[in-house]
Amino acid sequence: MQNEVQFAGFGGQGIMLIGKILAHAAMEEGFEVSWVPSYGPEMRGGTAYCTVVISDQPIGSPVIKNPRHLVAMNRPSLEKFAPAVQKGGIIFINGSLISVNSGRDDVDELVVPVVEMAKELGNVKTANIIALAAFVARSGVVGIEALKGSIKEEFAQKQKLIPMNMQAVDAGIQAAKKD
Amino acid sequence: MQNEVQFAGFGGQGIMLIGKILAHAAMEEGFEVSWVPSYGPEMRGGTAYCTVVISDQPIGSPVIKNPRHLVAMNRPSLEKFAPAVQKGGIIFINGSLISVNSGRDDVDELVVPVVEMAKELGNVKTANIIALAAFVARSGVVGIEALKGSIKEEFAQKQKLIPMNMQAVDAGIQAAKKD
Amino acid sequence: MAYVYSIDIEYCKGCGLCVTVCPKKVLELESKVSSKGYFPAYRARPEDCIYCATCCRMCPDVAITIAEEKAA
Amino acid sequence: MAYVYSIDIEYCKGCGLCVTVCPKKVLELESKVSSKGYFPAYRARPEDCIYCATCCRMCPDVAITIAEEKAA
Amino acid sequence: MGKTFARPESMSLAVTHYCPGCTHGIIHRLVAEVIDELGICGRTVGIAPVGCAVLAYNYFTFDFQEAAHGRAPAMATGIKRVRPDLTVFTYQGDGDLASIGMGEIIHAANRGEKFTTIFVNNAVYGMTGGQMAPTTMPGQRTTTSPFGRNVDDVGMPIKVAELLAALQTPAYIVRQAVLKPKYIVKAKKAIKRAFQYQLDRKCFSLVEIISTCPTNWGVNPVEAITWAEEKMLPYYKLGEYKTPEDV
Amino acid sequence: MGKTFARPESMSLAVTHYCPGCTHGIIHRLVAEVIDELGICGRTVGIAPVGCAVLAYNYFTFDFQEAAHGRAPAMATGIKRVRPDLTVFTYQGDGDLASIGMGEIIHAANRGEKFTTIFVNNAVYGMTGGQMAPTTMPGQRTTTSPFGRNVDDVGMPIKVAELLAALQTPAYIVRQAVLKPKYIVKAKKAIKRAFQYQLDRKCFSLVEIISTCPTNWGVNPVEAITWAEEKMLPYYKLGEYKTPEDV
Amino acid sequence: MSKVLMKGNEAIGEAAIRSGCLNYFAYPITPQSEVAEYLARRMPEVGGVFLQGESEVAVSYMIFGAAAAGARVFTTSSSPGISLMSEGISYMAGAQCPAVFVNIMRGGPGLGGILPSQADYFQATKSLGHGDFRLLVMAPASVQEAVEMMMDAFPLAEKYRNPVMILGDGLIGQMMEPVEFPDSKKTEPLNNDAWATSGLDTRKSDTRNLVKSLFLDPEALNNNNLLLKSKYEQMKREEVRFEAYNTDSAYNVLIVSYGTMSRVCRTAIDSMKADGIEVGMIRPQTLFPFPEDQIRAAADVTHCSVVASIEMSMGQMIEDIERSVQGKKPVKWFGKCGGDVPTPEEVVA
Amino acid sequence: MSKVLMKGNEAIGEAAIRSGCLNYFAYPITPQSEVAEYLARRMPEVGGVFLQGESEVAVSYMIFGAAAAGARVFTTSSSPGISLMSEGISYMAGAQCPAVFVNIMRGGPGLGGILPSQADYFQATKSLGHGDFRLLVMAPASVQEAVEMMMDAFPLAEKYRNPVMILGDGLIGQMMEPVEFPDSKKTEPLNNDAWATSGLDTRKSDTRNLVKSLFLDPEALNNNNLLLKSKYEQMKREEVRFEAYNTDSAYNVLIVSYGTMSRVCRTAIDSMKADGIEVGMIRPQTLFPFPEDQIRAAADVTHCSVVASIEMSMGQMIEDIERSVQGKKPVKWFGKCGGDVPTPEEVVA
Ligand SMILES: Cc1ncc(C[n+]2csc(CCOP(=O)(O)OP(=O)(O)O)c2C)c(N)n1
Ligand SMILES: Cc1ncc(C[n+]2csc(CCOP(=O)(O)OP(=O)(O)O)c2C)c(N)n1
Ligand code: SF4
Ligand code: SF4
Ligand code: SF4
Ligand code: SF4
Ligand code: SF4
Ligand code: SF4
Ligand SMILES: [Mg+2]
Ligand SMILES: [Mg+2]
Repeated sequence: MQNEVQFAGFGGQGIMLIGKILAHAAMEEGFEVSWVPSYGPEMRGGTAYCTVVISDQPIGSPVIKNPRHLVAMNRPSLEKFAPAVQKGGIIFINGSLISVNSGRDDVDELVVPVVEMAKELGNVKTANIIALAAFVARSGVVGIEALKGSIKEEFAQKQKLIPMNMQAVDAGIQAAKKD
Repeated sequence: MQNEVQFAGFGGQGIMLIGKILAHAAMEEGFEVSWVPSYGPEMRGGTAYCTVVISDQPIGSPVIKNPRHLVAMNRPSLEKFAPAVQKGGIIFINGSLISVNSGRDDVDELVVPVVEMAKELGNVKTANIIALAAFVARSGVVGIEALKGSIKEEFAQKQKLIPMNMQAVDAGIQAAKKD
Repeated sequence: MAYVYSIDIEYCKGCGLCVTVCPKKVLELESKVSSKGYFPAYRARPEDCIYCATCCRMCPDVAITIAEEKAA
Repeated sequence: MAYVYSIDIEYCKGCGLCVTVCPKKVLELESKVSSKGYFPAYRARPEDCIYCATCCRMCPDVAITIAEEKAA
Repeated sequence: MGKTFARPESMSLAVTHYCPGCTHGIIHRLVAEVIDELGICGRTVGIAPVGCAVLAYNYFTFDFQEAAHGRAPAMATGIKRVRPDLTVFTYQGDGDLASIGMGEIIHAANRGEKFTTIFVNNAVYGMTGGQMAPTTMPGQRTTTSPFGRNVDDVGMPIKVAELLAALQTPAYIVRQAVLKPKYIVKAKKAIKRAFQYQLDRKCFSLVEIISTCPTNWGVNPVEAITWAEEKMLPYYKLGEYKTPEDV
Repeated sequence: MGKTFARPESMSLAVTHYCPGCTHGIIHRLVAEVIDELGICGRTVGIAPVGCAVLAYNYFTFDFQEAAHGRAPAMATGIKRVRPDLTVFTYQGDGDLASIGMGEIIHAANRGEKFTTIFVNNAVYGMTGGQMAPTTMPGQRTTTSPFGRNVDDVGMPIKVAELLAALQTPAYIVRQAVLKPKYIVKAKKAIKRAFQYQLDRKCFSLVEIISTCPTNWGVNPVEAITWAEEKMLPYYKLGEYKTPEDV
Repeated sequence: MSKVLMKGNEAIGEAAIRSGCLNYFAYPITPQSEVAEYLARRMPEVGGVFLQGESEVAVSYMIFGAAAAGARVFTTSSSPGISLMSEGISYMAGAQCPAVFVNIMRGGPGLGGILPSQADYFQATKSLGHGDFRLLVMAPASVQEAVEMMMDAFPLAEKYRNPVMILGDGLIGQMMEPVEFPDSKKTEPLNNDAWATSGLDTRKSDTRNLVKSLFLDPEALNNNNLLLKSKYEQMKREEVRFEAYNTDSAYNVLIVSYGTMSRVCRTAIDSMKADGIEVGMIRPQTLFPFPEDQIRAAADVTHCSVVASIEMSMGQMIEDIERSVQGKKPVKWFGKCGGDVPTPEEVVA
Repeated sequence: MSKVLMKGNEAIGEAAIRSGCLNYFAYPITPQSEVAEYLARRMPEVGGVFLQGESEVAVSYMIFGAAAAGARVFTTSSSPGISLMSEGISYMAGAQCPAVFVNIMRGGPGLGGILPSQADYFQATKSLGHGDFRLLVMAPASVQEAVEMMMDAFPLAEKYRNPVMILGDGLIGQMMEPVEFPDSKKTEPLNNDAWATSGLDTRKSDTRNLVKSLFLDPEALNNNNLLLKSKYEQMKREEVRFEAYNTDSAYNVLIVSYGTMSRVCRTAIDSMKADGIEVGMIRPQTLFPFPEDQIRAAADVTHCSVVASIEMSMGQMIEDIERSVQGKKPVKWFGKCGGDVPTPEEVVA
């Protein structure tokens, strides 16, 4: 079994970080993982993409043309990647910035207004964690406990931020249920 | 028919120049020629060698292990190259600086005290031309007229030196006859 | 003489440098993000503007222009 | 104190620099070429030598040495 | 008394790839204005560096070459020697000019090559993600000086204008800034003078420009201006370091 | 009062390959004397350049590396960073240091690398047959400036000591000569001081030495000395340009 | 040891430290600058040396100087930066100095692009500089393999007194994967008293050491070259590494591919197998020495009708494959060279 | 025109002028410094440009700048200097700029020696720098041929908008032989209005020109590489040059050799013929493109039992011969690599 998740948005939205957290959680669950960033001059242009591959077998190609799932944090990303998602996959849409949907009827679309939710939690910066949690809750690519563990490890140097992020995880899980 | 002449001595003796003059004369006579210098750090060490190949055919290897003739202007050069000279070749020895002979009995040895002769002519610097002329006269690898023409061309920018060098040629020819 | 002042939203990246240099405190940044992800500048108090072009000179993206109003 | 002055023919290249710096004009170059092709320096007037080592200091080839004479 | 203001003609209509508030854009505009004012767009060749300005050619309308990292002065030399009638300028960052390209700029300046260098000193390697530059300030944190530049270990920041002014060949060497409109006006004057010396076939000319890199300094554009004014200007003093008339 | 004089121990017994009257030999001897006097032969690593001194290692008795043309300062940096306990010096000609190796010497000096450079300025490329160097005098004929160095075309000779002294990092930078015994004495003092700064782990040190190349100047050794004194010394002024205490 | 999730570039830096190399000199260049950024923090922690050089040319000589003084040392760069090191690498090979050079390749020629590429194959395997010499070149296909090759690289460099190159594409540096640093691969530098310029006082031998590549005497230079040649022949005998995939099937096509590209091929092979098409693969792990015999043997079986060189370049490794196959089977090339890694779908096609 | 006796290096300089190239930038290095010394006098006479750059790195970019501005331009150097130009040459190939680079090879690796060598074969033919590109490489065997190849090099560089290399050994530069400068080879530079940065005012087109090798978009970079590849394929079709010697005999051995080495082989072949032994030779005049088909054909005849690569290197061209011969005949190497040119006697042995 292999899962591929494409994360996409613009710089500053914490795209690379949530990809890494997911990869880390999957690794802790014993899976093989690869986290592949896009890098380069886009940095300056403002886009940020990464792909996470999770598998119970050694991973062949880390370069994925048709990912199973997509987490789209802004509109250009949704437009760019939605058509490539595999049938039956999940497309997560950041409802706060994206007013359209994927136009696909063969996927599971999950729209969450993460920016507003993050603001409610008191820190706009947790929007990415809400998105990740919602996606994980819906897809089950990793368990919630592994996800939380991975987030805690990521913020190990900034203990203060952990409770807030745990709240964000819970908010994400709730949102995934609601939609 | 191919003739190869090895010229050897130390820096400042005008070795490269007489090799070039010979090559030029041969070219003017319609031969194929190659003039191959040794170059490199020996320069600083003080040795100077060059090889002239003269042929009526396109010249194959310009690198000669066993030259037909040798013009040795100092003792180390004689010792280094004499054993390699082809049987029946000419070994010219600068008698002013070399008190021994080649130790070969299968070659034509020609010893000329060119430095003293040049002093007599009033210019020590013509010793090399005397040596060349003597060698040419003895070997006949090129004609004397061609040799003279080539020397004149070499000194075209320094006309004043030409008469002196013509005298040197004559002196060389005489010496070749004498020895 | 009348002037036409404009900030081109295609160029403005919301850096805020124009805001800080305007001698008349005319400029502010939008509070809503543009589709490019920026909060562009705008003249919050155009009536105070003296068309000194200080903001233009400072703008790294040549987003601000001031033209003479053409007689209609 | 007595000194032993020597110019090593193996090292001397006949550059003449020692000749020019000797305050007592002690040194000259040989008129005969060595087997290496040089005209080495020698003390033409050793009696004038004050063993100041100026020549040694100038010699680029460390050809000149001055030692104290050993009691026999 | 109002003023009009429009995009210079030598500047293209492209939106730059520079980060918000990055002063590269201001410097580009000044160069374009000067080229317009001198009317030399049709005989100018620009040389883009390797650095954030690697795509500079997209923002101008005249001929351009793209150099390798640090080698723009050698390229400019090549052009000027075979085409002295062209106006040539290099546009270089501090990593480009003062680190890998130190040999090339010194020798071009010393030969008195008749081109102009616009030298953008933002105290960091912008393009590659904020590594330490030869111009990074003492104590400044960068990705390769994570504990701050330690001058005991890697020396003091290089003052390029002063260094080049120490050469004997006549040249026009000046340092300006683009941190505020008052500096920008002076910077433009310096750029114009630099090009004028070239047009007069007089000498090599270089304008060092104190600049910002909000992204890699980890501050917002407005804070970046303040930091540059407070930290950089006292060390990198503005002014003319050499004019060809000096000698 | 007489003096004794003997070959220094750090110097090998080999006959050098240098031309008669070439001052490289004098400088070699001074370095060896200083190393003997400081008693550091066993922990010294020399770096030979590419130039006439390429075989310098044959004339010393301690460890040596051979650099590529111009890169000795980078090699020295490599050694000193991994083995700060070693004493390291580079021995470089003017083509090597001031032309191809300009970037390396400036950056090593600016980082304050704790090694010593012996810089032999003979105003020409000796090894390769007398081409123009950055230090060639105005009007001086060389094989690549056959009509004399034209400063309008290729600029003024580079004054390396002055240029390096313009950097901000503390250093010991001095210029001496070996044209006569009186200069030689001072040159040796400078070399010793340079090594001492290194032993004290204080700073980078460089001794520029005005030297001769009779062969490529086309004069005899004695004339070469006169030419250097008359033509070079007025331009390349002897003296200390910087000491670490200055700053 | 448990696994950690690390970016290839950082894992490469850590692997060097774990294998006992505490000296690093480098110049930033995408896509490998993270090695320097990682080591700028890490080296002070372990008492090692970190220095950002002023250029790649200078860095190559810092490496040379440090290696010649007897230190374990390495650098990392990417394509244009490696070109600038070519003179220095040639000097090191000529002077027989060990060190490790990592090239995280990007698109070329020229400034090219910064995305993954394998277009420096020729440079790495044939001629990183002038003169007759070779590098031992290893090509990792995963972050874990990059770590292991790094840790092996130092003792290999010392065994042969020759530079070793790790040749990865941009993805190897940029990708994060779980890694382990095997303690068993930690090694001690070989005793180098016999040749390193470590200062007479600090070693047992009392003859001075000289590190150089100049041999003015033609005989001596020829001998040095023969000595180098004999080392490369020894590498060919002792250091060939490769991995075979699906070669126990009755494959009709034999793929030769390395690095990230070979992983794409593996996925393609799996998917073709699912469709009933058998394709075998030899993945060279050392590019020099090249697994010539193994490829020839694998091509020479009757069920194999064609050999395919699949590279992120315009066809470089194909020349070594052609040499290896000796005309026994046709050799075809498939590749891309702009920074996009060809997808398994494209490989299949 | 009558013949003049000239040193190879001087003849190379003069040939450039005679073929219409009046721009030269270089840095001195043995054994080719005489080119610069000659042109330092000659260029002012013909109103050309002579500049001694501060280093080979800088020179390569002076060449790049001048070529990109539309000028005919060339440089000369020797092995280590060529290594330093490798980044620049890669940039020029990527940006499609024509120019001529002459490498008068000396012994390597490293500082090596200054005597003749052919050890930069790989570098010249496979990878003078990073990325996928090739130089058109011509290898003269006499001073006259050096002159002719120089004169052909400029139009070829312009035809392909690609750097061309003349690869000679130290002897080609140092030797004096009679030469003629054929007027027929004088050419005019191709019109380059379409791409050269010559200033908008001075050309007909009114779109600005941009010379660059950066293609951030992977598709664009791939396309640039495909374009380059197509040029190299065209060279393979149109530019192969070689000379066959004694191949009408029933040779048992086929020698492949180039440059000065091939002349030594010719003498050896003659002397063996005198002894009744027939040996044939193919002398590649272009090393890239390599006369693959011709060598294969010559090896494939029944009377030929072995192919010998005779090089002044430790075995580089042999790899191209092996590829060409495709296993049809065994390929052996003979060479020397210290600066001594092997003598005919050694070749025979
Ligand atoms: C030979 C080479 N080395 C390194 C690089 C990577 N590189 C690209 S830009 C850059 C630094 C640019 O910094 P700077 O010149 O200060 O320009 P800025 O981005 O700050 O404007 C580096 C190191 C390269 N492209 N080529
Ligand atoms: C990369 C490279 N370029 C050029 C050369 C050729 N070369 C050898 S020595 C030298 C110049 C030496 O001049 P300088 O440094 O002044 O030393 P000198 O011989 O005068 O003492 C040159 C250009 C080389 N060996 N390597
Ligand atoms: S023109 Fe002057 S007053 Fe008006 S907004 Fe700009 S800076 Fe302010
Ligand atoms: S300075 Fe320009 S880009 Fe910045 S906010 Fe103002 S208008 Fe926008
Ligand atoms: S200075 Fe030395 S080498 Fe020169 S002549 Fe005197 S002793 Fe001989
Ligand atoms: S020791 Fe003094 S006096 Fe004696 S020869 Fe030497 S310089 Fe002259
Ligand atoms: S990284 Fe820095 S220099 Fe580069 S565009 Fe952004 S702000 Fe400007
Ligand atoms: S060429 Fe000049 S520098 Fe070299 S050894 Fe001779 S005199 Fe000395
Ligand atoms: Mg910068
Ligand atoms: Mg010199």
